Amino acid sequence: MSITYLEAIREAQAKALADDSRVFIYGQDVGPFGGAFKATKNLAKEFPERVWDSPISEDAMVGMAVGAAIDGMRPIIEMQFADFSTVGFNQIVNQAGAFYWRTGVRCPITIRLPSGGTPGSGPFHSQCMEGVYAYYPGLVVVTPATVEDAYSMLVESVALDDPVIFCEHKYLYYHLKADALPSEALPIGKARLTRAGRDMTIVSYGAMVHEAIATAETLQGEGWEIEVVDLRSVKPLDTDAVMASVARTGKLLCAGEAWPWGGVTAEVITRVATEGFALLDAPPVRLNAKDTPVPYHPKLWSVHRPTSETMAAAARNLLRS
Amino acid sequence: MSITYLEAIREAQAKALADDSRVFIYGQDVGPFGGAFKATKNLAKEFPERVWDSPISEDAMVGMAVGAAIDGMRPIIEMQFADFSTVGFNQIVNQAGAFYWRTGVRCPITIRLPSGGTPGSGPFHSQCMEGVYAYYPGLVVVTPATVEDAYSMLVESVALDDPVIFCEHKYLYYHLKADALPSEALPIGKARLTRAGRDMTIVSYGAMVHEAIATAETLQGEGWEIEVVDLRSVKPLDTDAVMASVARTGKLLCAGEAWPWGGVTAEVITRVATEGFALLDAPPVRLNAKDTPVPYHPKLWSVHRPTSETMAAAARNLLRS
Amino acid sequence: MVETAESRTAEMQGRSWKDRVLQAFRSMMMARTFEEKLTSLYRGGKIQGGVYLGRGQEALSAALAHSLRDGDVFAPLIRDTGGRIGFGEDVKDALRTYLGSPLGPMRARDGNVHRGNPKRGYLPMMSHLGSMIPVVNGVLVARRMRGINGTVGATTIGDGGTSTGAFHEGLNQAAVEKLPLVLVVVNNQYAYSTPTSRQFACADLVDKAVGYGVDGRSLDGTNLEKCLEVLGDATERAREGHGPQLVVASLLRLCGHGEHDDAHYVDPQLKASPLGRDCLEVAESALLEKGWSDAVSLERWREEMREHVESAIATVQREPSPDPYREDWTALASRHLCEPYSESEG
Amino acid sequence: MVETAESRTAEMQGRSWKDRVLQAFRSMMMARTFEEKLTSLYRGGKIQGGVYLGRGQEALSAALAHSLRDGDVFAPLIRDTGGRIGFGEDVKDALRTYLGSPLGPMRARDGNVHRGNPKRGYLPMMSHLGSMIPVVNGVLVARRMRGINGTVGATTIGDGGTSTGAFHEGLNQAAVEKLPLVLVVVNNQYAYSTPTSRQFACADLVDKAVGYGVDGRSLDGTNLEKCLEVLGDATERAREGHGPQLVVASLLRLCGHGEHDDAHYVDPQLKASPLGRDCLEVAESALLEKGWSDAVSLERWREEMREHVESAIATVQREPSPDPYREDWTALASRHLCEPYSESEG
Ligand SMILES: Cc1ncc(C[n+]2csc(CCOP(=O)(O)OP(=O)(O)O)c2C)c(N)n1
Ligand SMILES: Cc1ncc(C[n+]2csc(CCOP(=O)(O)OP(=O)(O)O)c2C)c(N)n1
Ligand SMILES: [Mg+2]
Ligand SMILES: [Mg+2]
Repeated sequence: MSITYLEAIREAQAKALADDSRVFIYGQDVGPFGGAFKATKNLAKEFPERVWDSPISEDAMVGMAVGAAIDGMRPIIEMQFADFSTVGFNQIVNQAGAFYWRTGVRCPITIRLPSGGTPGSGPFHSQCMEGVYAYYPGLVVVTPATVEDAYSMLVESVALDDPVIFCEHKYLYYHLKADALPSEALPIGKARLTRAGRDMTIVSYGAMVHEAIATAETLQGEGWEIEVVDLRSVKPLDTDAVMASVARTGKLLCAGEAWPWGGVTAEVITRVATEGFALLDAPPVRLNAKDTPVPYHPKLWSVHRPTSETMAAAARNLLRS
Repeated sequence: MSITYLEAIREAQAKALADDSRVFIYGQDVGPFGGAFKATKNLAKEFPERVWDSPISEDAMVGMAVGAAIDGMRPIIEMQFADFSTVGFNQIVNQAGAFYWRTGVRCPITIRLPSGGTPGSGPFHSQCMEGVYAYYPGLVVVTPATVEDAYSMLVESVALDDPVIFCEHKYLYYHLKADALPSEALPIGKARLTRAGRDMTIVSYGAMVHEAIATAETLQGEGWEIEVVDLRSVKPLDTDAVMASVARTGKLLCAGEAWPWGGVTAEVITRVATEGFALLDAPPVRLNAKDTPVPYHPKLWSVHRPTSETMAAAARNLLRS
Repeated sequence: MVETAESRTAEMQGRSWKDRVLQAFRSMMMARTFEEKLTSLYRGGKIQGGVYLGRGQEALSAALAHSLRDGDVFAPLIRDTGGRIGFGEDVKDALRTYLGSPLGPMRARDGNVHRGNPKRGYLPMMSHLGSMIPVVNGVLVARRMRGINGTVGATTIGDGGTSTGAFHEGLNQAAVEKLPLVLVVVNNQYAYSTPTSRQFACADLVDKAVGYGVDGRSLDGTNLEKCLEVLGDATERAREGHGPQLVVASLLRLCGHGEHDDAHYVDPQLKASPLGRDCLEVAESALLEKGWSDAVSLERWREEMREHVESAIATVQREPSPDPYREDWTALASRHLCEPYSESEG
Repeated sequence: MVETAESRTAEMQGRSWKDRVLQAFRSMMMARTFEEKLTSLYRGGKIQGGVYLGRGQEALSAALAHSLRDGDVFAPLIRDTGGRIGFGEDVKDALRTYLGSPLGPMRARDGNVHRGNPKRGYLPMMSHLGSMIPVVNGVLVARRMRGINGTVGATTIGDGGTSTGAFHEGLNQAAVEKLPLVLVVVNNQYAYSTPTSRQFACADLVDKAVGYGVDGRSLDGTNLEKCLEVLGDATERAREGHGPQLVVASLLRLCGHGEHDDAHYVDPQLKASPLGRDCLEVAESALLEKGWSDAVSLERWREEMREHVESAIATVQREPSPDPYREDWTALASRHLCEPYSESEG
């Protein structure tokens, strides 16, 4: 058997629905059609009345989920693309994010954001919003980079008592396959040491983890041993794991697919600079997308976001410094 | 004569309207009433048909501004509170922010966001959104901290050919007074060395600049000379000015009123750590608000955000390190 | 317009009409009494932040709450003091939220009109207008999924609030899901200073109902008995499965937007018109006229209520203020996922 | 419903009705011809990203564009190929956007349906449904402020798009401002796979008009002449200062949501109903019946159009692809405010 990242997301939802009658799925075309990406394929058939189509009303979708959650349910909301969550932004950050702190009443909702770039997706179907949501108090923001994590972190997200922004990466939907679904998993909040090394740490998340692995492989051919840390969740962010790796290597490259001002890479570097300054043998380096909308043309796109080539170049510079 | 920060905002708009017939103001209650904070007082009378009330439709307010701007006008949009811009978020970040890059057509709009905390304002009338907007390509984000800057930067914002997010701080509206409006000004993009020093740099912006100044004064009494850098604009962010100051002092404390994950303080520290690592004699330190919604009660609020007391404590730690 | 029948409504509730009117009237009176004290507290500088009153809207708001039953859901807005009290809110809890007592339902974290008790079906509003509508929908969906039928969800929105995308998405969602939502549009002629001519262009806001495929009713919001009739009927129709009910009430805000606002912009002609009637006075006259109360009783009630509010104030003012150093600064229920952010401690 | 008059509409435009019909028809035919080629290119893997067609909607879309005049504003949506061509778009520019030529109007930065030319009043859509409505409003406000009268702004939205807050805020804003906006709601029975029963609960989307205080018209979107009549009338009423015009057209999407979608979910009964008629075939039959064209001419036009599209493809396919290393990566017009972000260069 072989299972894709996308199938793992479907399976996680199937499991959540099967295990807990409080779970339901609501979003555009998630019902009989099975979702724009087929992440809810057959679920409406298997769980009638618990998986259904919403109108094109992102704000009301999230608002409704909040109401259901505070009344005891565990909704999963699918945004058709992460980019469209901007029209449900207020309900996400101000209603869902603030509810528990204001009232003491739990608001367990999972909002799935098909995120990140793929060739030809252009300015409005490619965005990374993890850094924006992580800014807000009261939200958990996760960014699975593997098939296994897509599965186990989604199951765990639905079980958490808080709103979770589940940033699933569209580029990984079909590109990534695993042999089987995991039976054990790291919990949300823990980063993974994807690859051990000695000479440098690359911290990354989402689709960039695979560029980081490719970079490490390239550089291995050049005699370097690169450690790769997959953050898995960006809020909370596993500072300890990052610090431990930097303590081993002394060098930090942090790479993300998001735009360059702020976001996850700045947060990681700031934590290391403020709390682990002495661990650094060289200035930390960050690598992000360019500061323009995400371009449509694949040739432009492939230069807009970091790749294993630009990452390797940045890593070589850092290794030499 | 004495003029408040709020009056300076009004005067800047009066000047923009008087100097350029393409300028208009649109927002809730900005017409005859003169705005919830009176920032447009009498302007509807002075400029009939160029200052008028919108429905409670933040999304359409910004969308309309974009349409008018690409057709040659220079709209100013007043949000009643920065917090309400979340419902116009999509038009701001995806329509206005992306328009020029996608089309080559300029989109000169100024969106005024009455930002930041004041006692008793609570979770939905106190927010700082500069870091969220700065993440997005195509937006200029400014955070005036003085009466003079409120005036000159607003005049300049309206004259710029891009969308500007003008984060005016409500706490400064009445608290801050100047003798006169400025005739000269630093341009947007340049930070100001508010106070020269030797022992440490405090980088800040908005209302926190005044906490930084108070901190510097307190610490002067303890024999320290603290340099205060007022960023003025957070995107672009004047890295050179920050770096020059850190080069002089070797120590960096960066303080902001926003929530602690990411945002301006992380961006500043990351720039210094990546580009000015060798300038640092000690690990940089950041100071932000707590990671919860902004509390209503003044006693809670005064502990939620940084103050000159917590800043002085952080500074002393850093000075001793 | 849907037919209403005084007798039917009263019968359904199993109480005499007179009793219902008197009960709602007492909520109105309590709301007015409470708000007058709030104004004094505000003028005396005892309240940090704003005070937003429902003066002139008590009949409508109280009638809505008194049309609800145990287990129903109520999401009031800023001018719903009458409804909050009618829904069973303790005046002390209202005061606690204004005065920032940590013993209040919002524990000094949120203030003034942003209060509620979700466990009791009393939803605490957030500021962004329109955003409570889908939340009410969500509670109703949850109930339906659990097989709980016969619950109604009620919420209000101003004339200004109808211009928000949230209003539209929320009402449309309720219509598509055929939820038992009672949405009361309170056309008090102004949104802060903005007149309705700058807010919408339809002849009457009730004209929106047909475009959502929901029942619509218009209502004179200054008349308590009319409010009870129409809202009683609307809630029962919702309860019986006829989907969302849009009720548009007309009246005038008899105060500033907040107590900081002198409302100088209100058109004197509107004040002089039937819309400008004070619903409390109208209700009192009606009670006297019908012989359902008398001047002495009214005065006694008012006095009792004043005393009740004053004693509540005395209690709440003696309560501790929140201790920021013992405050639990964790925004997540999953405490193990909260990060220390020690850097922000200074 | 507002009275329409064939003769009046034609007269206003100063052209014979027959000429207008033929002109719009040719836009329809060109749209269909172009889209058929697009499908081949898509199947041949020549297009990165999606292809979204307007098959079955050409009559409506072309009629809208042909109801506009020089200086008017047009903000098409994904299924408006007919309108884009009718508004004067060069097929080469459309292809350039699909194929990502840097010589196209979007310079390979944006793609497929996200194209336009704002300087010509042809607004490039962004994806978020409903978000173009207030932008059109803004252009109309700008014109009015500069004293330019008689400009109309036209845009379309799907049945699904009516559920967005943006639709509501945008239409309401236009109504309050009494702008010359022609908003065409294209009810093609589905939003992607979602049927209208999950999208709205009103009997007819035109029922929304009264709630906004705007004129409303219904329309059989499969009939070109009806489309020209009704849209001609709506644009003229807007132009004459009667405020926004809401036109609701019914038809069926005769293709998948995008070319990746087989549309298996479309109800066969709908396909068999009058809604499922192919507007191009209907128009051809009408032309033949009236003797306004004949089979030979139609075939010749089709052939000419095919050749035109093929030669455009040949041209555009020879154009360079964008060079990412010479691309100008600056999102601000104020170049002096762009930061280098040298760290992202790798
Ligand atoms: C989305 C949003 N924008 C702006 C505001 C600021 N605001 C608070 S109350 C108000 C006026 C509301 O008017 P209306 O809905 O008519 O209610 P009323 O105050 O008259 O009861 C405004 C603009 C808000 N709360 N939410
Ligand atoms: C705000 C928003 N949410 C979701 C989407 C994704 N999306 C693109 S087209 C579409 C369906 C649109 O249906 P409809 O409005 O009926 O237009 P049609 O495709 O039928 O022409 C959806 C959901 C979007 N573009 N914008
Ligand atoms: Mg009102
Ligand atoms: Mg459709």
